[in-house]
Formats: sequence, C-alpha cells, structure tokens
Amino acid sequence: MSIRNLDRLFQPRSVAVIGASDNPQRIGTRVLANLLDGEFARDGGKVWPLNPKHDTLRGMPCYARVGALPAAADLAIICTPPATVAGLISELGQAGTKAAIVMTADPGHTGGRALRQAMLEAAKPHLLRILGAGSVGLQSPALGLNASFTQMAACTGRLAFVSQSGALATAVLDWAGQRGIGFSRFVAMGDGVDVDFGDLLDYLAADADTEAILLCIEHVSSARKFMSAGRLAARGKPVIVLKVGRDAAPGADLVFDAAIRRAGMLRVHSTEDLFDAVETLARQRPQRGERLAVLTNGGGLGLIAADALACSGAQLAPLSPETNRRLLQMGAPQTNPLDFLADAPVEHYTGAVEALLRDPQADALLFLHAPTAMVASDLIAAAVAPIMQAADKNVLSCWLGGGSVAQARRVFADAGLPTYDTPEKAVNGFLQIAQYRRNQELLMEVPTGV
Amino acid sequence: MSIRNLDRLFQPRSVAVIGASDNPQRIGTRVLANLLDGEFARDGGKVWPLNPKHDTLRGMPCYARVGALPAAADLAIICTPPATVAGLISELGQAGTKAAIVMTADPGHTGGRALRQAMLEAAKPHLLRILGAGSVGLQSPALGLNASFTQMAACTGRLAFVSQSGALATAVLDWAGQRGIGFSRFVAMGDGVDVDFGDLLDYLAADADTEAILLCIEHVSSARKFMSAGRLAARGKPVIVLKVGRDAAPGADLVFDAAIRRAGMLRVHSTEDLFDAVETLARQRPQRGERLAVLTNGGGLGLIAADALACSGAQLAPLSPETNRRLLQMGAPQTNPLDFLADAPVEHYTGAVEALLRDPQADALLFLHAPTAMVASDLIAAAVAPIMQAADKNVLSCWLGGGSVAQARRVFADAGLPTYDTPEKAVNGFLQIAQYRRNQELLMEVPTGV
Amino acid sequence: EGARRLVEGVLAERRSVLTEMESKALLAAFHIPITPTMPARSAAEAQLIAAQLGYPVALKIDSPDISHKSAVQGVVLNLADAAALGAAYNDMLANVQRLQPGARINGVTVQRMAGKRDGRELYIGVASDPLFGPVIGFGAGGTMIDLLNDRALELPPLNQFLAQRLVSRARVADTLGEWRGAPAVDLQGIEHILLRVSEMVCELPQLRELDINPLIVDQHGVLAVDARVLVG
Amino acid sequence: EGARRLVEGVLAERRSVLTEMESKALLAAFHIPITPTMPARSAAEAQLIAAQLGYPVALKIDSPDISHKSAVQGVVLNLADAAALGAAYNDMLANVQRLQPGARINGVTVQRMAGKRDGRELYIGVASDPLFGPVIGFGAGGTMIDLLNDRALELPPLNQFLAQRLVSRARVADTLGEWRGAPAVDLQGIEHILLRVSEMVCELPQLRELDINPLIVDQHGVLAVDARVLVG
Ligand SMILES: CC(C)(COP(=O)(O)OP(=O)(O)OC[C@H]1O[C@@H](n2cnc3c(N)ncnc32)[C@H](O)[C@@H]1OP(=O)(O)O)[C@@H](O)C(=O)NCCC(=O)NCCS
Ligand SMILES: CC(C)(COP(=O)(O)OP(=O)(O)OC[C@H]1O[C@@H](n2cnc3c(N)ncnc32)[C@H](O)[C@@H]1OP(=O)(O)O)[C@@H](O)C(=O)NCCC(=O)NCCS
Ligand SMILES: [Ca+2]
Ligand SMILES: [Ca+2]
Repeated sequence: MSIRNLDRLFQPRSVAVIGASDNPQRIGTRVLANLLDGEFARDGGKVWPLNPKHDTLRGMPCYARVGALPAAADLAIICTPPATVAGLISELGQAGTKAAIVMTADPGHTGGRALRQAMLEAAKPHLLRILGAGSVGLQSPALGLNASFTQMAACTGRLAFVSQSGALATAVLDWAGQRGIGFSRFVAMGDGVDVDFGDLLDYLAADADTEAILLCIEHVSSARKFMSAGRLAARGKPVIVLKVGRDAAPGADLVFDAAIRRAGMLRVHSTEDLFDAVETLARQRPQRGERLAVLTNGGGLGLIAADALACSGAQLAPLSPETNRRLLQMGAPQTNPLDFLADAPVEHYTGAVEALLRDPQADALLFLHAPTAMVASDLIAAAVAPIMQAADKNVLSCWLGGGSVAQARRVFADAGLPTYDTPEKAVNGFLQIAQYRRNQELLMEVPTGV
Repeated sequence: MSIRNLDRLFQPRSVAVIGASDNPQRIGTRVLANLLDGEFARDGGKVWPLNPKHDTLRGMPCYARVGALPAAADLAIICTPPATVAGLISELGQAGTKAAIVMTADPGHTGGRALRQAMLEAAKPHLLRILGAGSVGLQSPALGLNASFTQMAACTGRLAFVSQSGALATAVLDWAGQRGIGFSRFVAMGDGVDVDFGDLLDYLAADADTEAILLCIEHVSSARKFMSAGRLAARGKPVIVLKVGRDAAPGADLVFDAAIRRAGMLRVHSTEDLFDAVETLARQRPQRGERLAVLTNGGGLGLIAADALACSGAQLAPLSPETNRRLLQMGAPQTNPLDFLADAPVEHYTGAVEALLRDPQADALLFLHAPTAMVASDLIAAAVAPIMQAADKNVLSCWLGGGSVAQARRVFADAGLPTYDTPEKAVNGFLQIAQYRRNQELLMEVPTGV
Repeated sequence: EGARRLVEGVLAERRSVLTEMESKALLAAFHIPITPTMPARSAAEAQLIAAQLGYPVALKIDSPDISHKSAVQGVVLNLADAAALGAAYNDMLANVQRLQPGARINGVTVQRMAGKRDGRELYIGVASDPLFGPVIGFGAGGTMIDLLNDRALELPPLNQFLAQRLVSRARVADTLGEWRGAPAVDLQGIEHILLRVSEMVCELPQLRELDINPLIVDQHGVLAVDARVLVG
Repeated sequence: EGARRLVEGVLAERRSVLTEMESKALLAAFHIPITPTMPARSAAEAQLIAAQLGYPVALKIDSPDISHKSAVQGVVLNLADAAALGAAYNDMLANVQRLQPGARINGVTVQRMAGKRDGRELYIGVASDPLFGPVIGFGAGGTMIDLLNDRALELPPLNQFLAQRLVSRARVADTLGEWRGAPAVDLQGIEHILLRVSEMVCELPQLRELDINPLIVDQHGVLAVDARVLVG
C-alpha cells in the first residue's frame, strides 16, 4: 500500500492491548508487561489494557470494549482468538484507530478458515493499517517502545531488522542482546497481509535512526512494490536480505538473486551469515580499501585466513617499511599474517596492534587468537581492546575456542569490536564491508529510471 | 617411519620435563604443572623435572642433567631454547629414552637456522621418536596424561584429534571442553619432522580407545605413507580431514580431494565444519536410513531445515498414520516439519518428541527452537532431554539465539545430545552421519589391493 | 507494428509456440541479425532454395507437433551439395514418420550453415518468473548448454551498463576476448542484441519465453542461428 | 616393450612433448582406439594419404616447436576432397610461417574426420601432482573444455568400480545415457580406456601428462581423436 499511518505503528503515543490478561499463558499478559516495562510508558505513552473479564490489570483500569477506551488508540495490539479479530478491527477503525498489530496466528495456515480477507475488509473503510497476522510485534528501542511478546527488549542501535518469521526474529533479538547489539526498529512482520516488505522498506529508507536494514523473507507478495522500495532504500543504506523457503520452480532462486542485485540489495544465504551480517553492520566503520593485516598467535590460523581471502579480490596488506621497522624493534616477525608464538607476552600484542593499525598500507586489521596456557586471553583482550577501539579502521576478530576465551569475547563485544566464531567468518565480515563499498559505487551506474 | 615406540609417546610410565621451571613465563613450568595435575602422577606415573638452575621444583627433586635422571625416561618433553635441542636428544637417546616431544619452535620457519636436520640426526642412532618440533604436546585422557602446555585437560572420550597447528588444537580442546566432549588422544603434531600423519593414523587405527579420528593438516610429507595409513584407518573408523593452507599449484586442491576420498577418509572445508564434525562424531548413534523428522516452534526454522535438506539425497520423513493419530490426539499439527505456535505448552513438546521418536518411518529427529517469552526454553529442554537421551535414534538440535537459550543448550550438552548453532548446521550434522554410513558401504567396493 | 501483429496472429490460432521461421521473423523485426530460414515442401524445392542461399546448408523438419527436432532425427547439418540435400530430405521424412508417426508435417526448412570460423556459441533468452515477471538470460550456447550450466540473469529493462554486467557475469565471458588464436569478438554486437531483446520484452507483454541458441559471434558481428519463442 | 622404447627414444632426443603421431602410437600400444594420423611432406603426399583414409579429412601442422596449433591456424577440419585439401595445405603453411616465423616445420598430418553422428566429446587425461604423483582425470571434452570446467579426478590404479565412480562424478555423465535423441553410449568402452590409461600410468613411470581430447564416444564405441603426451 504505502507508508500511510506507519508512524502510528512505530511511534504511537497510545497503545491498546486487546486481550490483555493476568494469566501468564496469555500472549496479552506478556504484551502488556513489555509495554509497561519500557521507557515508553514512563515517558507518558498511554497503555490501555482491554478485556471484558478484568476490571483492572497491573493496577490500571482495564476496559471492556473498544468503545470504552479513553480515546482512539494510535496503535492496537490484538491477541485474542481468530474469531474475534475482524470484528475488533472494525470497531477499532470506527473508533478512529489507524494501526493494529495482529498477533493471532491465521488458522488458514493449518487448514482452518483464513482470517486474511475478513481482516482486510474490516480495515479498508478506515484506512487502518495491519501488521500481521501472526506477528510477534515490533520494537522502537529509541522510544522505549516494546509492542511485542518477545522475551526481551532490544537495545537502541542503528540497524533495522524485519523478519517474516517470528522465530528467526526472536532468535536474532536474543543473539544480538547477548552481544550488546541494538536496533533502530525491530519488526516481526508475520504474514504481511497489509504492511509488507515494500511498505517497511519505504518507511525505513526515510527513517533517520536506521543506518542499515536486514530483511528475512519467506515470500514477497508484490514484486513491483518490493523492487522499487528496495531500490530506493539500497541507495541510501546497505540492505541485506536472507531468503528462507526455497521456491520449488526451477531457476526461481536465481531470479530472486537477480532481483535483489538489481535493486542494489545484498543477499546472504544462511542463518549464520545473517547473524554475521548483524555483527558486521552494527559495528562497521568506514573503510578505504581492501588490504587486510592479520595478527595471530598460530600459523595455522593465519593460513586459514589467507585461504579465505584467496580469490576474493581483496588481499593481504603489504606491510610498509615503517611498520616493518617497528616490528623488528620489538622482536616480532615482519610478515603478514603476523604469527606470534604461543609464549609471546602481552606487550608484543599491543605493540603489533599499534604498528599494524598505523600502517597506511593496511585498510583493516584481523585479529585471530587461540587459547594458550602461557598468557590468559582476557589479559590480551583487555590490553588491545582500547587501542582497537580508538582506531579509525575496522578491526575484525576471532577468539577461537570455548570457555578460555569467553571473557575475551565479552571484552571485545563491550568495546563494540566485531568478533566472530571462526577465522573464516571474520574474513567474511571484512569482505562484506568491502562488498558494501563496491555495491554503493556500482549503484551509481544503474540509472534510477530503469 | 612406523608406529615403533609410539606407545612410549601415548602411554609412558615416566616423563622427563627438560626445561621445567617455576617461572610462570616458561613453557616447562606449565608442562610440569599439567603432568602433576593429572591422574597420571597420582597413579604412579613418574614425572622428572630437569633444569640445572633448580634443585627442587614443586617439592620434587629437580635433575641437572639427563645423565642424572633416576632411569631412562619413557618420554622426554623438551622446552628449552633451539640451540640445546639436538644435544639433549642425543643425550636422551644415549640414556635409553625412545620418545621425545619437542615443544621448541623451529627457528627455520622464521629465517633462523633450522633444527630439523640436527634433531633427526641426533635421534637416528637411538631409534628415538620425535613429536614436533613446535608441538604443544599431547594428551591421553584415559590415562590422565597431560603431556602438553595446553590451557586445560581434555575429558575422556572416543575421538582422536591430531592437528599440525597448535592454535587449532588448543581451540578445539577449549571448545570441546565447554561442551563436555572428550578425546581418546589429543595430539598437537607441530612440524611432524619424524612422527607424522601416517604414523599417527597407523597407531590410531589400532587404538581400541579411538572410535573416530579428526586430522587438521597443513601439509602431508609422505603421500604414500599417508595414503596407506589413511586407507587402513578409514576402513575401521570415520576419519575426518580439515586441510588448512591452500596449495598454490592449480588443481592441487582437487588432487588432495581425490586422495582423501580414495583412502576412504572424509573432508570438511572450514573451521566451523571441523567443530561441527567434533560435535557430530562425539555424540552420534547408529542410524538406519536418511529420513528426518523436524520439530520446531517457528515455521521459518522449518523452512530453513527443509531448504538445507533439499538436493542432499536425504529427505523429510513421511509421518506414519500412527504418529499422525498421536499428534491429532494432542491437538498438534500432523506435518513434517511439525511447527508449533509460540504459545504451545511444554506438554505439547514432550508429546510430539515421543511420537516422532517412535515413528518407524523417521530415522532421526531434528529439534529446532527459537526463544519465546511464553515458555522458557530451559523448561522445554529439561522436559524433552531425558526422552531424547533414552531414544535409540539420533536427535540433532539447535537452540537458536543467545542468552535466553544458553541454559537449554547446557542441558542438552550435559545430556550428550548434539546441538548446533544454526538449523543449517544441525541438518548438516544429520547429513554427515548419513555420509559416514554411505562411505563405509562404498569402501567395501574399493579393493584394498589398489 | 509487424511484431505485434505476428504474435496476435499466432495467439488467434490458439498456438503458443512460434515456428522457427516465425521466431526469426520476430527477431528480425527488432533488428536482430538472423540466418534466413526458408520453407520447402519437397526435395526439389529445398534444392532450389539451397542453390540461392548457397551451400553448405542445414535442413530441419517443419512440424507444429515437434518441439525437439533432433530427438526425431529432424535436423541435418552441413549438407554440401544438392545430391546430399536430396538424400537427406528423404531420409529425414522417413525417420520422422517412423519416430513420431502422428506428427503433421509441413515439409522442411532450409538455412545456410553459419560458417563463422572463429565463432563462439552463445545463448540469449527470456523466461517468465511468476513473481518478478520476465527475466533476461545470457550464457554459453550450443548443444551442451545444459551441461555448461552457464546462465547469468538480469531483469529488464537493460541499459548498456547492465548489459555489460550481465555479459561479464557469465562464465562464457572468458572466451569473448582473444581466445585460442581467435580475435576478440564484437562485444558491442552482443550488447546491442541484449538491448533489443530488452525492448522486445517491454513492447511485447505477450512474450513468455525466448531462446536464441546458438547465437554465433565473432570479431565481425553476431548472428542468431536458431530461435524459439513462446507467447501467451 | 614398444611403448617403453618409444618413450625412451623421445627422452634420448632430449624432448619431453610427444608429437600427435607419437602420442597416438603410444595409445595404440595400450589398445586404445585412435584415429590414425599420417605424416605428409607435401600437398601431393597429403592427397595420396587422404584418398586412402577416405574423405573428409582434417589437416594439422606438424612441428616440434608448435604446441598450440590452432593459435597459429595450424588446424583445418572437414576437408571434403583433394582440391580443398590442396588449397588448405598451402594456406596453412603460409599462415604458420607468418604467425610463427621461426618454427621448424616437418609438414602436416592427415587424419580422417571422426564422423560420429551421435558422438559425445570427452576428455581423459593424466596429470602429475608433486605430492600424490599421477592423477587420472575424466570429464567433458572439446574446445570448450576450460569453460566447462568439468573434471573429476581419481588416483591410479583404477579398477572397474573406481572407473565407474570416476565417470559418474563428472557432469558430462548426464549426457552418456539416452540424450537428445541419441542412444546411450558405450560406457564399458569408456571404462576400458580408463583402465588402459591406468595401466599406462603404472607401467610408464616417465609419463608426466596425457591429454586425450576429444575422445569421441557413441553407442558403438570410443575413439581417441587427438592426444598429447608429456614425458620426463
Ligand atoms: C491469539 C491467541 C494467542 C489466542 O489464544 P488464547 O490465548 O488461547 O485465547 P483466549 O481465548 O484465552 O483469549 C486470550 C485473552 O483475551 C481475552 N479475550 C478474548 N476475546 C476478547 C475480546 N474480544 N476482547 C478482549 N479480550 C478478549 C480472553 O478472555 C483471554 O484473557 P483471559 O485469559 O484473561 O480470560 C491464539 O489464537 C494464537 O494465535 N496463538 C499463536 C500466536 C503466535 O504464535 N503468533 C506469532 C506467530 S509466529
Ligand atoms: C622453547 C622456548 C619456549 C624456549 O624459550 P625460553 O623459555 O625463553 O628459554 P629459556 O632460555 O628461558 O629456557 C627455558 C627454561 O629451560 C631452562 N633450560 C635452558 N637450557 C636448558 C637445558 N639444556 N637443560 C635444562 N633446562 C634448560 C632455562 O634455565 C629456563 O628455565 P628457568 O626460567 O627456570 O631458568 C622457545 O624457544 C620457543 O620455541 N617458544 C615457542 C614455543 C611454541 O610456541 N611452541 C608451539 C608452537 S605452536
Ligand atoms: Ca513463524
Ligand atoms: Ca602453529
């Protein structure tokens, strides 16, 4: 449709929770709690529970009908059984509400009578926008708005995340939360009967809080709208797409690939790559070129990094004479990958990190480390993190292992430094950043007219 | 060479630590501590520190020279500077020692004068076997023997792990430790100047404690020996190979592929796949066929699993009528992937897991879960883990997310159930088990003569 | 204009597959160079046509019921003279009648062999995606096309930059510069045809599928040697 | 026996690349069917040879200094009669002298065109890995071989199971059953040649490289049309 009334979804001043409850097994109970727990309510945002069975909930008056609400809610969240949904939307529309999230799952998926048509018909006369059905909700962390039944509130950040699958959405939220990665907008789109990827792309393209957009797509409804919105958004910010659910038609996946590329969006191909894209996008800095310096405490890790870099178009940075001089002075090898022995002391790490970050011939630094009994990894992490944080280059890292490197990973995450599970994934993060750059340059060549 | 004297490496009754110290920056300090902390010492294994600068270390007599040791050590561990190594080997050989681990890094790698030749010449007259140079050591967990300077002792298990790269070795050790995965033998091979992959494969092929073998190879020295040992080992147990360090020669990697396949070994292509192979091999059960049942709490995750399965040769299990009846009875969908809504109660999970595990048409179960606020994942994990543990089928799982699922992952790991980071990797685990089966069948067709 | 009328005519006959001649006429209407393909109802007529086009020629069965001509031995290439042509004509009709007895047979088509010594065989095509609509494909052509599995895709409309990028994404691009002693091909000619195909897609909404295979290209230019169009 | 003497002879001359004729003689010694390739020092001699082999024939330059014959226009295929052959002979010698002036030229070789109507073009080869030694390769053949990039590898020695597995791993395997109207090929013939090549590898330790391309196969059998051997 358009971005009409989408501000009511993302920036409401009043939210009605239809089917709010105090029974912990009810979705409405969680939605109410999530709304009340956020800054939104403390900042004067109105939260109105609605359920004829209750007079009060969480110490607030609970309303019996839509007509009984103090005013038309900017946003209504519907978590009542399927049979009630269309009627509620009609009532909400009459009362002047312009946006609703339908969390109720559409029984149409499992062979029941589908909600889709009835909802749309009820909404149409009132220009009421619907997110869902089957939505887990949305969050606008900068406003402290948690209009969802997710297990946690997102931190504030600059990524917008939109997923058709609720499960993938809550998983990414959880994963990002653990790493201290925040979001500008977090949207579990559900079925997308009304508000769809096209609308959301249009909205997020213009959203000043959003610097990059991630989409998890199961299916696209309107290809034309999707393409034009995608094209517009991708000109302004990186747009990353994960497509889930293979199309049975032969070649369909290659066409999807072509479409994504044509719009200037970028595609990733696995859950893993999606997580890594979140890490990379959330923590990336500007980057000039594609020459990578690698510092490791094991020759094997350096080899793995070099393998992953081979045939990528990017390359290992040739170290400058000045850097070589610095490394020589501290008794470190003058090679890239630079490979420390297991018993290298912490000062070697800090010295080498400083030297490599200063090298004008290196556009980014890759730091790879495996546990060693000789120096605790958290000591190394604590020593190098501030230097890396202060640098104006991308520093990608991998603390390979388990318990012995957990604390080091924590230190790096807290410092906002991107860290990955394996050396290959860290190199991939670097290559992704390079790809965003190249892609933005290419987009200049594709006329917007076509 | 051969497996001669390798039992002295893996099952010594006395170990001399040359360069033992009390300075925490010395490798010998750590080696001594690791040896003394294990069952080995408590079970009567002898540990003899050797260093002319100390009279006692950790309350034990410290010997000044090899000649001063109470007897010929079965195994000597050398952690002294490069210049001393060849001389020490000669003395050890004269004293009757038959095996040594050289932890000293060979300066030949970094432009110094190489140790390789001198070491081999010193060892030769005495038939003394050398593991190294640049070895982080080895462990035989069932004997409580930690003859290494790794950061932790391995648990006892049935996997043998051999890595040329020390960093990759300590990382795998750490990662496995966190998941409670143990090893039969853990070997950081280093340069492999004497004891090489061929020797170790021969030894491990005959080692009753070892049920599967993982190799991380940087380069193979003797192709003939490697191939015949690999062939022998692969006939008895799965042998998985990760090759690190791309050969510059065009096509060389395809030849390596052909060689690995010909010997009946299986290859993985990334650090990640190596970790996953550890998980899969350590926890796999016998499997009859290649039909997978999938249980998830999000349609999107089911789609991802189906995508990963497509074109693999394996398939989604067609549910039997009996299973469908059971599922219908409990009000669950009768589909595979079986997709629960976010608010499904714990009883639904236990019921469905039981039904699917009983289905004669399903050869394995894949359990995929994303966090939801409606039911805590650890409650689900605690409820289903015992059922899965008791089953006679493989149950692969993925708890997708971060902090909210950490406890559930722990529960599954403690129950010995394989869990993976993403749905794709879990499916891959299943496919790997299928591949081992197929591979064993194929090997029957390759005459051992060729 | 002509192209639209041609397509409407075919649809009016409730057909969806254009014959090779119709397909080439459509291409010609969009200024895509083709090898002329002439119909002949008898061996004698075929010989008259071949004499004018010049030998060697190729002969193909002309039947609305046969889509895979070579599967019923309905294609013979490289006929050097009238005698060879006459014999091939009779053989072909006999073989086709034996292998697909029910097929209606109009006769044959005759075309000059595309004798480009340094020619590379390419594929250019259009397919229709249920969601994204028409898609333009480019890659290696010839009879091994399935095996080569070299198909780059781009959505229409194309401009020159997009056409270039499409060409460069196919593996066959490696053969288009100097290659095995042959000079570099006419890349602009390929781009030109891609742009014309893009126009076809935009101006003929009834176009469902198009396969030009092989499109032969050398240093002097490009030639569509076989084509198949589907409308609906 | 003969094969060993042939190889030793070449090495004694301090050469490492066998000519096409030598290469085919070597293959023939291992019972691999080849298209006979005859040397000719003049156009007239070439015509005499062609008359006996039967037209059409192919002509290739015969020079110890030229490894990529087609790059110097040293290959002409499909010569239909003596006149065409004579003209081609003179053109070829002129072209080669122009394009690679210094090359020593023995003359040409003449061979019958391998006219297998339903033939598929395959590649069989041997390469030497510095670590694992000789490796046997199988895949699609023809001039597009690099582009096809279809090469399955196996270490010698092969047995029948391994030869079958090697064939089935190549993408070209999809074309070896019934394919585009052509009957299934003689798979046993291919396996047989793979086993002979495996024997060659084992019995001739000096064999460094072998390329049979194309090896043409149809339902009746297999034929090595071009071959190149490197020893050392
Ligand atoms: C929406 C859904 C949760 C409702 O199921 P339910 O919780 O069993 O429904 P209930 O009948 O208990 O209704 C929920 C609450 O709303 C109340 N309610 C019912 N109709 C109402 C109405 N018209 N107005 C206000 N409240 C109403 C009920 O009284 C109940 O509250 P209570 O427990 O305090 O009495 C269920 O249909 C569903 O869709 N579940 C899946 C949700 C999901 O997973 N979404 C994301 C997909 S990934
Ligand atoms: C082996 C290596 C650690 C030695 O370096 P170092 O610790 O600086 O060497 P030192 O000279 O301090 O010798 C170590 C100890 O052995 C003692 N020592 C020296 N020579 C000795 C000898 N011949 N006999 C017994 N002890 C000796 C030293 O006195 C010292 O002990 P101390 O600190 O108590 O005095 C170093 O050369 C090296 O190779 N480091 C890398 C190891 C590695 O990473 N291996 C795995 C590769 S992945
Ligand atoms: Ca879902
Ligand atoms: Ca190493």
